[in-house]
Amino acid sequence: MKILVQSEAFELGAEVDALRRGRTDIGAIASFVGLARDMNDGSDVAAMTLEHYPGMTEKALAALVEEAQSRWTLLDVTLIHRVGRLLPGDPIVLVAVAGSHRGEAFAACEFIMDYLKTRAPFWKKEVTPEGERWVEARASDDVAATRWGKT
Amino acid sequence: MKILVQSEAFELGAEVDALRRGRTDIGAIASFVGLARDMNDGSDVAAMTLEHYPGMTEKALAALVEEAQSRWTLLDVTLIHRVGRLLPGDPIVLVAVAGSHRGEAFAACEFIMDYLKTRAPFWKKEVTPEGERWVEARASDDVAATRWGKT
Amino acid sequence: MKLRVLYFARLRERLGCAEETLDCAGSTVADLVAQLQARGGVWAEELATGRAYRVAVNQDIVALDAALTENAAVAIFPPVTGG
Amino acid sequence: MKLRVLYFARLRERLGCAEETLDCAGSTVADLVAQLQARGGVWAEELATGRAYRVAVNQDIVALDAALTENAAVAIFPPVTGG
Repeated sequence: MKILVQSEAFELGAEVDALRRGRTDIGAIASFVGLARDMNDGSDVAAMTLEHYPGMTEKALAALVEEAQSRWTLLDVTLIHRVGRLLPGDPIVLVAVAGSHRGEAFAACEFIMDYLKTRAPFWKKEVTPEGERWVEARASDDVAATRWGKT
Repeated sequence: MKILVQSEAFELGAEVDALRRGRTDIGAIASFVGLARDMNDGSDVAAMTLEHYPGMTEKALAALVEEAQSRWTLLDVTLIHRVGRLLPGDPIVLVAVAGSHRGEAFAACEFIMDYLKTRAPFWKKEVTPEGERWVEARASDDVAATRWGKT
Repeated sequence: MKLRVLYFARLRERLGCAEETLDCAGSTVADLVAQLQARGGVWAEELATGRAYRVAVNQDIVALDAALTENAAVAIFPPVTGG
Repeated sequence: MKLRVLYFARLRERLGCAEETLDCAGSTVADLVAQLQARGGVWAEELATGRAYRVAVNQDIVALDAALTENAAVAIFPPVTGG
């Protein structure tokens, strides 16, 4: 299990290679990369800043991954979330889940993203032509998180 | 859309970078890599050979991706499947789906894998201590494919 | 009608044939399968009713009642196991 | 009891405060929130009943009836928007 909060970029290929290096028991690696878009809620976005709560962030991310590991049989998980200033096209978050079979890897990867969206203390502030604005939480993210049931 | 059937290895990082290069409208990239395991159905697997039906394979993979594109709003898809001799730990298949939002990217990625498992003309033959054997189709793959409904 | 018939994977090995050209007296996939079963031996065994195999005509998977056309490429193979 | 209170993101900006140390007369998160609301102005507005904010005590998100402990770190912040 590898969990990082960092301002630096990450490399999906390098992270997934690290997960599988030297192993021959992994049958499936599901991964996800979330990226900063040039458009949100109808406005052009020139840049964004990701604020977080140092200390709690790492704890919340570890709890998400442990919850996933308790629900599915997983072989390894990598979760990296960036903070600080990001430009459109920049990767923000990476989740990679290695399992014996694809169903578990897919489910755990999506679960981690859904829970991260509602439980990990990150906040996005966007720079738009109308000025800076804090991104509002989406009701659709709450819905996505609730479909996994109670923890 | 990029669809390849090849004996050479692929690089997840390079493929995903190619999907997102020069774009700032992608918010989510869900990807999957299936790998050859050292164990299947209780036997050690020393190697496997993937046979396919040249011509039909490419056609079937394109149909899978088109079906995914008709079901979800996707920005781009890459699908690569290897054939020939593979060793435990070797990547077999790669699916990467770029979308505006994560829900569609995750769903389309898993859909493509589920349908590929039941519709694309590939056959695995394993080398085990008991000799060579053709892998049997799994009922669980049929179940996984049916949950997406009729096409 | 004249058909090109291809066999893959376990079926190719069991039947000892990767590809053949033959004349089919019937007009559907079921007619072709019946003609192949009539060869007896492994043909009758592997293509028996209830055995799991798939048929593609010109590279599309079809049902047994699908029509055949002159010079069609018909592929017969086990359920797929890629990915 | 003595508490360290942290504010994040939009709340930090609106309240003009990132962190403070204060004495809380009550024993629950709700007591602390009532004490902050009593400051009036943006405090009453932003922490009004029905406004969407979250509270973490010692880095775990808790409900309003959660107990406070001496020297706890209490964080108050908007719903999260990472990922």
